[in-house]
Amino acid sequence: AGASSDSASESGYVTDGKLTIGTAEPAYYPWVIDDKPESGEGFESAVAYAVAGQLGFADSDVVWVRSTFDEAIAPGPKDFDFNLQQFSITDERKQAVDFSSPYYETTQTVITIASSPAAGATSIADLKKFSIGAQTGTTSLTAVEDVIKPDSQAQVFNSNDDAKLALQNGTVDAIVVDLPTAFYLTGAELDGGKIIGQLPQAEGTTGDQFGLVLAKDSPLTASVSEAVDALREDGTLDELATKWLGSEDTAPVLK
Amino acid sequence: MSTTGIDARPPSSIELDRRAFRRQQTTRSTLIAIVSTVVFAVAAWIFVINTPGWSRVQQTFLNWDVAVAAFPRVIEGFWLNVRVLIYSVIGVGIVSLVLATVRTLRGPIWFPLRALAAGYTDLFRGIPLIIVLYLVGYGIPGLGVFPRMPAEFWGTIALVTVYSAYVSEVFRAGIEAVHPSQRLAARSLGLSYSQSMRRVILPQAVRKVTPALMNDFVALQKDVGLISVLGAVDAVRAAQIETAAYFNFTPYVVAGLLFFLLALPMIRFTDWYTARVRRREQMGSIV
Amino acid sequence: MSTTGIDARPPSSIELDRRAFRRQQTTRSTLIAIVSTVVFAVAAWIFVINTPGWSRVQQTFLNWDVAVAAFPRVIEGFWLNVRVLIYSVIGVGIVSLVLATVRTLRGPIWFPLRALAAGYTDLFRGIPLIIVLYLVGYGIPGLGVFPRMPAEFWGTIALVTVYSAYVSEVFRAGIEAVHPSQRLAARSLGLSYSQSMRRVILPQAVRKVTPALMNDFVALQKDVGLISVLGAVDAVRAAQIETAAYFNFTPYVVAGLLFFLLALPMIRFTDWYTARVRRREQMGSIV
Amino acid sequence: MSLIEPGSGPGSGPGSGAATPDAAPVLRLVGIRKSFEGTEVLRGIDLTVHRHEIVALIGASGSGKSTLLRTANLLEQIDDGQIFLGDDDISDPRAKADRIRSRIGVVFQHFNLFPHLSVLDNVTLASRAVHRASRVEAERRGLELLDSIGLADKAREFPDRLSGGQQQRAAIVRSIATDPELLLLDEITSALDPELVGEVLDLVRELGRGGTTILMATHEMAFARDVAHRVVFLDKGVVAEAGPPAQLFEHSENPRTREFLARFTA
Amino acid sequence: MSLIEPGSGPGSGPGSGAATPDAAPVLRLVGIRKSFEGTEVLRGIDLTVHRHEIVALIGASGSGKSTLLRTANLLEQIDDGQIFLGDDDISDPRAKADRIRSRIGVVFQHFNLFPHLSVLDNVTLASRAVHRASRVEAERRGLELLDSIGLADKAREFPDRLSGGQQQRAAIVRSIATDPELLLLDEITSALDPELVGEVLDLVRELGRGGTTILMATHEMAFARDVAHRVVFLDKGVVAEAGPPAQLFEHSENPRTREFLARFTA
Ligand SMILES: Nc1ncnc2c1ncn2[C@@H]1O[C@H](COP(=O)(O)OP(=O)(O)OP(=O)(O)O)[C@@H](O)[C@H]1O
Ligand SMILES: Nc1ncnc2c1ncn2[C@@H]1O[C@H](COP(=O)(O)OP(=O)(O)OP(=O)(O)O)[C@@H](O)[C@H]1O
Ligand SMILES: [Mg+2]
Ligand SMILES: [Mg+2]
Repeated sequence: AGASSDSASESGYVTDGKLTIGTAEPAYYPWVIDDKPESGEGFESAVAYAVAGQLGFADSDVVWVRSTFDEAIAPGPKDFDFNLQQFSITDERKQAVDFSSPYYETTQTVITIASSPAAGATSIADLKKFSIGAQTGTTSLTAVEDVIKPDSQAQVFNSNDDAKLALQNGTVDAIVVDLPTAFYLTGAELDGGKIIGQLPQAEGTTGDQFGLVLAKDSPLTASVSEAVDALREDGTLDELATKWLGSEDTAPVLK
Repeated sequence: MSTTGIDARPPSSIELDRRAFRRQQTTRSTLIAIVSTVVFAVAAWIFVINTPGWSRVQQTFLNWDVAVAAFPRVIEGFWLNVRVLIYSVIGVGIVSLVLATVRTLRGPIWFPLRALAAGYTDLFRGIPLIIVLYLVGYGIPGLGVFPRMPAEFWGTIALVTVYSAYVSEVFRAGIEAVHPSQRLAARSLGLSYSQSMRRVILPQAVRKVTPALMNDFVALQKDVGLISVLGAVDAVRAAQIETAAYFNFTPYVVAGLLFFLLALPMIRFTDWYTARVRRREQMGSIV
Repeated sequence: MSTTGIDARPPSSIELDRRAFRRQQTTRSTLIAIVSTVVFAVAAWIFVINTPGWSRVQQTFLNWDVAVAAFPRVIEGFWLNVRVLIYSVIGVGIVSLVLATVRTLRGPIWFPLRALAAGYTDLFRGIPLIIVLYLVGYGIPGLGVFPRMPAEFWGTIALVTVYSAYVSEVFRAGIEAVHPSQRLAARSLGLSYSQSMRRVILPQAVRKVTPALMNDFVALQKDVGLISVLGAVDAVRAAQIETAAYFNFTPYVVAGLLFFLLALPMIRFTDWYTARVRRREQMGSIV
Repeated sequence: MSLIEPGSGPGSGPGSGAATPDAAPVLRLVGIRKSFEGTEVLRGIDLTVHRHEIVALIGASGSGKSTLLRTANLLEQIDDGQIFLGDDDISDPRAKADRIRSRIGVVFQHFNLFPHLSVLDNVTLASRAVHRASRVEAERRGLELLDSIGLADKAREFPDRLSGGQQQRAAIVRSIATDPELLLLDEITSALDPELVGEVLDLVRELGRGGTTILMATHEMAFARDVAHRVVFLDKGVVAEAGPPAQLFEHSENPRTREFLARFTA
Repeated sequence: MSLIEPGSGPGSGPGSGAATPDAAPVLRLVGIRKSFEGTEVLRGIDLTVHRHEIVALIGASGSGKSTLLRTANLLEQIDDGQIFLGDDDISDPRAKADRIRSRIGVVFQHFNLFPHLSVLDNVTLASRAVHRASRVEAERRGLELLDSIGLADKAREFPDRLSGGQQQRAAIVRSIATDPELLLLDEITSALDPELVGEVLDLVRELGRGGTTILMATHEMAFARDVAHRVVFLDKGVVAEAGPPAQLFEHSENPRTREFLARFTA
């Protein structure tokens, strides 16, 4: 499915002959290593290049742009062909943007630091009395409110960065992030970082599925989804997940 | 329709004719205004509201169902804003008065305090509130010397820090705006510097700066919405959460209207008061 | 040390004695100020700087290495703030003048426009900028009627929207602050309403409101930092990114200082100008 | 101070003496009534000013002098009565107020000059904006006028560089720059230093000699007596007495007039 | 207006006539010099005011009258010379300025009363704050004083409800409420409507009769002539002439005095 021969408007690509991929500013480990998506290092970066390959683009035809989380999933024209920064696929979001089929499935995970009073919590009931933070607009926040249902209002931050700072400086006792981020934050970023456990799925739902975000009704949605499906079927996605995200079942699921 | 004078003599026929003409003119003006408004509304309807884009706008920004759904959360957040506002006003009042007082201290021994107060005022008039919020809200708790406090506490501290600088500057300007002859008159009566300050200058200064203070109050009312960046779920954050849930921007409009309704009485009052002060000044009794 | 008069006659011995005494007093005052400052500094050192908490503060907020590392990114972001500021100032100037002009239009036919302008001014004086930012920055692109624009573009639009309301209100207040007898004098010369507006009232109004305009400019300078919430990598967001990378708040301090340095000349100029206007008024030539 | 040349006023009789009552009326007020918030300030005023005449309006503070002058200039809407300027009923709402005002010159007590314009621009503004005179022509005439009152060297200065007396003289000259048919002066000296009063009154005297028709409210009794052809004493919104100065000041039989004048001869 | 009772002034000679030069000097200025930004405004002034004496300071605008009064009250620091109040050299920087000022009453042209205080509070402020009188005592005396000038019914009003003349009278009464040794008046009538000037000058006249020592700058020549015991003519920062009013106003041989006075007799 080479795009080079089509005109921009017909091809649906932002720039004719190029594949423009959006990600976060900054993008974090383990999704993107060193905030350099061009390197192909990191799970999402690698997935992006794999999808590009499936679509018939050479690595050199990939152009990276940056956007915030909110910006990328708000309705409106986009400056990327697709965007990936751990967007969970939800029905509400589907009204605003298109999603490819999922490239990764994860769960929401509660983490804390050793000095926090929440460090000893072992169940959802234990967590209720603590101040819990999450990033605004994410399924992490939904998980806090629907699964943990803390006694006090959840604290909601513009970004995981702010949530992490709040955890470090003690304004919140624990934060909820997706599992790979949880591994990364507790392993590399937080002094005394500690995973309390994964949150169970709310009834009747699957785990959080990450999808590539495309503009609403993008002509590319079908072909991008096909590409992701192909990668899933040939085992590439699992391979990349194992390589960059490690094994994910080490954290206990909270009851 | 009758004379307004005390002795209600009937107006002359010429005057009656003039009044009839003026009434007719007024009626004409009113008619023109109505017609113009209708024409304008129709034009707006044809060129804006009736377009497909408008229904999209309406759907996105003015969706009644979303407004109803978002309202409980937004109003709950708004209540937090109001509480923060109240504490901030109290804090700003105290800190700015202390600052202003320190700046009026005379005598060389107070020099370092004066300089410190002046420097503080300068600094925080120049730094954006959002930076102070980040510094105070994320930085200070990180020092580990204070017990754990909720985000809105640190937000209040940041607001008080910044607004005290503005307000103490307003007080200072007010002190300088009191006519120098008032100070001279007070000193001529034998009042000391601090007596004339306390009993003559400050009371007048406070009146003079009332409009400016009210303006600052309105600004504070709105900046209270910034505490959301610290993680506090105030009206703005609540609206954001609801917006993310529905992909519909009506919750922001709801929050905006709540802030607007909170600010409106103060804005009206400020305008009225400012106009009154100005009218008095323009009457200009000069003795 | 000599008389300041034109005929430089030598001062009397009494005067020389008085001057010696005053000089001595000045010296004493200076000494007291120095001693007081030193004492104060030492006390501060002992009670604040010398504590273990302080080194923590220093480490967290005033870390030179982090400042150096963060500087390139922050200054690049700051340059975006400056560009947004410039465009915003131009936009606010145009929109607010149009609004103020519309509000001075007379005649019933303009009623809907006047009402619209007045409503606009009221509304956006009451809604927090951050809400307008979210609405404009995330909502309007979602309508799908505008081509894709960068976040800073929408940020500029939001700033212009809100600040035009303030500034047009300032203009209106300025027009009303021109003494009514100026309007009477102009009308008595036979100038029409619009002629006296243009040639007599507006020029004076603009001067009267200069201090208020400058204040609004300073406020705008700082609110430009809020475009960061839209995702534009300005100085604030750059600082945020760097802070997250180091878990050190020095980048915010760097950004804050940049804003402070940008605002300081304007603050100083505003203070100076306001004082000058006040001094002139207090001289009070009344004819 | 050089004389205002004859011809600069609307009439040109040089040094014409007291105007005779049978000269053409310039301003005619008939039964003027005016209330503010239920208080009747003018209670049926009849007053005529003839061509080349100087009429002084005297009366206690609050008697309605300023209000009367403002109604004559249509700055205040009357409640009843009629105002004629020449033959035109200018109190008719159909009359063009701007056109009429440009036929009347006015000087108030305060704030007369426009502070943002040079003295010359002040003087020439009306000619240029209202009468569409060219800038060159307007400035030529403006400089001539300023020269006649010894202010030619201040033409490019801004008003706040002038003394109060100079400002008031410039304001008077501005008001006559467009050859108005009538000049209304409202206590033009009462905000001045006593020393500066003389020069302003001298200018009014000159104008009168030059034939300008003037209606002025004043507290300067000596000046009213010396210069006015007729004095009108306003008391609580009615004309209590009117006549030549000699009669009012020396032989008035009206007890209110005498009481009022007594206050000025302490 | 009822008379200020003898005894309300510091001296008590009721209706004492012109003070004799050999009475005790209350204020003595010796060789006062004062410059503003390089311009010498006072160029060596010698002037003595004796007990119970009223001295009028006349002179053109800018001649330095106000500056002189301000230096006498230590509101302006002099560049040379000496000022004695009674026997104390008050120009000595070691003197306590606040203490000294409380011995001198001052009234300016403008802005005298404190607009945020009632008339009574204005009058009693100094007694209460400086002299530590009890409120009851201060108010009793304040009401007495206000009554003596017919303003007792305005005691609880705020100054902006009073006419200009009433305000100035209240200001004068305020300045004598603490029995100052000397009263300085700086053109206290020049911002007033001409009609209101009389009542203020009447009060000054009463005070003089009551024995208050007064140094006043004024433009009211008639008043200076009638009431002052001595007139001092200031010209460009020096005392050009001084003497009894009759001498200055009628028989002055100083050409500058005559020129100045000529301006007031137009
Ligand atoms: N715009 C106004 N609104 C209400 N009352 C007014 C207004 N203008 C004048 N008055 C009242 O009308 C009365 C007459 O005022 P006016 O200024 O005409 O008197 P005047 O004779 O000019 O007095 P003065 O000698 O003090 O100038 C006064 O009682 C005044 O308070
Ligand atoms: N604070 C000051 N700074 C600079 N110049 C001053 C100051 N005060 C007064 N002067 C100047 O000193 C001169 C004398 O002023 P002063 O007010 O004493 O005159 P005056 O005789 O009271 O005049 P008037 O009759 O107008 O009140 C004037 O030229 C004035 O401009
Ligand atoms: Mg008047
Ligand atoms: Mg003076």
